[in-house]
Amino acid sequence: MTALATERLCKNFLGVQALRELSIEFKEGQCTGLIGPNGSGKSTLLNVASGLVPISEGAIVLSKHRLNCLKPHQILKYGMSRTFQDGRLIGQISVLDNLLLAMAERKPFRALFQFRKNDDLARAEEMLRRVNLWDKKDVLANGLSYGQRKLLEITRAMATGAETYLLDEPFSGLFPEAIEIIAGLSEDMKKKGKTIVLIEHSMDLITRLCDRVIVMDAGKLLAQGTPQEVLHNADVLEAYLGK
Amino acid sequence: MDLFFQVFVNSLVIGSLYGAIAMSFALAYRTTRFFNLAHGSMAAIGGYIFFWVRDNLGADFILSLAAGILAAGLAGFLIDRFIYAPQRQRKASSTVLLVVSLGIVTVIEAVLSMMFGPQFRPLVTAGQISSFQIGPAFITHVQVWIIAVNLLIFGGLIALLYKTKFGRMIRAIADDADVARTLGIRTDFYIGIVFFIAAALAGLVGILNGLDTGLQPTMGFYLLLKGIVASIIGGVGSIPGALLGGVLLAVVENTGVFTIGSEWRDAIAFVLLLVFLALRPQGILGKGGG
Amino acid sequence: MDYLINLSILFSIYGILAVSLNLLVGYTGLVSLAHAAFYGIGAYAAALLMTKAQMGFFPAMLCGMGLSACAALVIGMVLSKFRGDYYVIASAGCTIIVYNILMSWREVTNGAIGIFGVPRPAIGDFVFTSNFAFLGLAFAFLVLIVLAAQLIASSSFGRVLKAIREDEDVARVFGYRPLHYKMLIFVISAMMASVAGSLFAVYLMFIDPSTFKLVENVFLLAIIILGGLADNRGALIGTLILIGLPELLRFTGFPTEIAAQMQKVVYGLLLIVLMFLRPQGILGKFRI
Amino acid sequence: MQPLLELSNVHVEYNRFRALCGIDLACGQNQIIALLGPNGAGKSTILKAAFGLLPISQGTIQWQGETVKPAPPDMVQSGLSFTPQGKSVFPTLSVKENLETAVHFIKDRKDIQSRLDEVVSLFPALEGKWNAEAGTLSGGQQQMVVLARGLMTRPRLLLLDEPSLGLAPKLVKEVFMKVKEINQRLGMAFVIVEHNLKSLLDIVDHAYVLRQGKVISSGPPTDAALRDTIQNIFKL
Repeated sequence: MTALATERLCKNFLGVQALRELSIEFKEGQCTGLIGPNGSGKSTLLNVASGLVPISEGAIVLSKHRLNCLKPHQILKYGMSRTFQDGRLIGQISVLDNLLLAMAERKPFRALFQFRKNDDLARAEEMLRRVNLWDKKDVLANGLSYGQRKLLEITRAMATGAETYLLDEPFSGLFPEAIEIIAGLSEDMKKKGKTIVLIEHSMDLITRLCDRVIVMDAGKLLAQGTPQEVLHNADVLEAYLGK
Repeated sequence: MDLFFQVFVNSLVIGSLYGAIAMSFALAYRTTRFFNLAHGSMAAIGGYIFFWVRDNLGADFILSLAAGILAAGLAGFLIDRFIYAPQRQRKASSTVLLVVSLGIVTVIEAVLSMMFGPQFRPLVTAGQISSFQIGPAFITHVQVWIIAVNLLIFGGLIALLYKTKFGRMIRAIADDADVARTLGIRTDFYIGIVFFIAAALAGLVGILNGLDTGLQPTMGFYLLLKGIVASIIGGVGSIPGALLGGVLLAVVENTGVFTIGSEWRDAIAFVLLLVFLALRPQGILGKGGG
Repeated sequence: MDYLINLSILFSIYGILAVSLNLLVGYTGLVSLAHAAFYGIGAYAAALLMTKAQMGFFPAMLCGMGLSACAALVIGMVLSKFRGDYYVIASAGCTIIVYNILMSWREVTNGAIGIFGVPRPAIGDFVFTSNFAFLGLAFAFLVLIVLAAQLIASSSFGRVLKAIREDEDVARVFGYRPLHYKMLIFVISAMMASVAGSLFAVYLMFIDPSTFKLVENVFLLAIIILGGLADNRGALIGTLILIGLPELLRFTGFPTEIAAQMQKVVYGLLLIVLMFLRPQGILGKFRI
Repeated sequence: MQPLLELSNVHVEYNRFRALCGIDLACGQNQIIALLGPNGAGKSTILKAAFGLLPISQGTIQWQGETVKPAPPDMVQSGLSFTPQGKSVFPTLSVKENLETAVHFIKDRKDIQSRLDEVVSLFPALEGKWNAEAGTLSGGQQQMVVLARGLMTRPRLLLLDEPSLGLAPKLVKEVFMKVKEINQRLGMAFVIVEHNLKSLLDIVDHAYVLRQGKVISSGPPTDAALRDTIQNIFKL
């Protein structure tokens, strides 16, 4: 079963082709690693798949719906959530509010009559405790350290209860302890049968977490397969190392 | 037909005023990327200093003109040096700068009101107005000057920006001030000069506007709002766009005034602005989006 | 004493304006200069309906709110196309257009002369003729509106507004539609401003367009920036200070005309200095 | 030998965030130095601090043997240049104008012309694009303009912030070959910040690996401990 797929997907930015007729698929319940050198189009793919940048040509297939035009507020309805590489938290509201943002009422009129007492605080507490952020729940998100921001970023995405998660370099720049926590969260998600798309540079983590790996280069699919196969693929080595 | 011609001449005069203030505004805007609402107040300062030097010190026309322009330029420079530059250093958002400039407008208008009175003040008496006829339309000498000065400002600014080293630096800073700083360019120095030039030009426009109709402390803000409308219509930050936008705005305004009445002038201008912002936010000559 | 009552009534009316504008500027990050327009629409709706159609105050006020809501839907849709500084300029344009209509549509608004003889409100046989009684009414409305604003701020809706203020894309990715939220808060805020306008019209029993100029909106902006963005108490404190301030200047013995200008100098300087020292205002939780 | 640029125990903080905690680093004459490490490790911050774009809260910076409090205009004139991350050309200026902005402090037109000629000889591809707006060039060409602009001041040391950003691997290689060529022909030193490119190791004399504001390993590219650390961080 396919959770997310692209069909001959193209994306042009002012004449630069970030994605060139990319056709790939991410299988349901699997963790797929997405690797490739800087500028190979990984983040662009995530942005296109989450509707933040429009599709130039081709289509996205999301839980069997074939879409040429995708709005960001719809992706959650199709069961997809994502994180951002630079950790885009809402800086001037509290940690707890950031998390609740992913769990609360979406319709404006109903949101007007939903107050703190209606929020699922028990679940929020459980999730924040898991990443050691419960003590910080009333701190403004701007006051978090780099690592804490990354932890909250992924927790917030998980709080949506989506089926598919697009994770954009969740591990980059983290200390081993934080890496362990996020790796643990990812493994839990896999056990629950969730689909994960993971952009990551460290092959250790890729080998540990991913069932499949897709290698991109210059907006195109370069190789795919199990981590072992990909690691020994000559094309990949050349693209990555420039050797 | 005769009336049509007069409307056209009037549009040209008013369009020149709008265009001139819009061009000077655009010069500062393209370098610093914020709506400096205090820019119009430089026109008021220029007008009032001209008036004060001429009538209280008894200086001749040229000297008063120079004093008015210089005072406006200096005011613009000092406001940048002591208010905008420190804010830029703190990486203030353009909205913060806009709010600051609103504060400056309020202060300058109030101070001018205290010094010169809040009421409207003509700079020339009815008997001093000399006009002549081109075809069926009348035009005063001051109005001819307004059109001429407008064209001079246009030529001068284009030459300054594209033919001089100073202009190259300004365009570089406008493109990316952070990169300019990494080349060791003292961006605040250049921006200070830009503010001086822009404010001095605004001062000149204020004097001409004063000679054409009269002075009022609030005239600058009003003039600038029209200048901003002109600037946005033409493509914000573009000098030719500002000129074009000014004339277009005046033509639409005067045609509207001619059809439905002079009291609707401002509404016409801002409806035009909203239409442009909604349909073509980058303006006539603009490239990027708004 | 009468003087203090006068001030308190002004405080109530400006308090309503400040709190409602803060919902836009502070919570949602929309620096709107169109607020004076809705203030004007509310005032003129009440004045016209009460003098020309002999309507009671409360129905007239409700009609004004309805009219403001409709205007806000149109203006809000137009403004929703803009971001940042363009939003500020476009919203200023809306206030100027409404002011221009109030000035020039003489058949209805009586132009610059304004509307005289607006009656005071009445409930049954009781008429709020004395300023003291009127203060009670105005203050009651202030309390109602502050409560409403407080509820909005503490609801999920308020949280989403703050998210939109900082990062619309993130709000979108989490399933919210920023346009809907912005439109709803814009309409709510306009209706609140309209209430303040209606109260103002029946308080002075006379209105003319000069009250609803752009500069009034700048004054409101100064109030909420001083008090603090995204904090309702801040908006009230800002109102208290900036309504009280000119009265202090009155005691300095300057002639009225100069004192009026001094007052402008002070709030202009306040805006400039605040942006340096404390851009989020006294109690503010948000920096523009 | 006296190093050209030397940082001792440099700390940088902004917004109460400790970006650098005690950096020691030296770049000798004619050397190419690489700063490697993950995002947010503080690599760019080092360049900015050395060039005076960010104030340091502790430590000293020595430039050509003297302790300095760097400010960009002074540093540029004393032979240190900085090229920022990304396609940092001035997009609406022509290529020629882009290069001329770098030598804004030079009055002599002949001198400027001779520098332009010199740069063209290094980047022959730019000659045909002399009057094109830099924003219309391809990504690789823009990076060449940035590099060329950095050379206009004839610096003794050029700080390069992620020159590979947004470039295809082949182009990245070209940029690095150019750097090596300039280094050998003109004897110019480089400090290059890179994210995860090991191909950079082929041209450098010395590399530093950073993590969370600290140097965790350094040495010549052949150094086994350094290689190990890089293996551990990038795992490829």
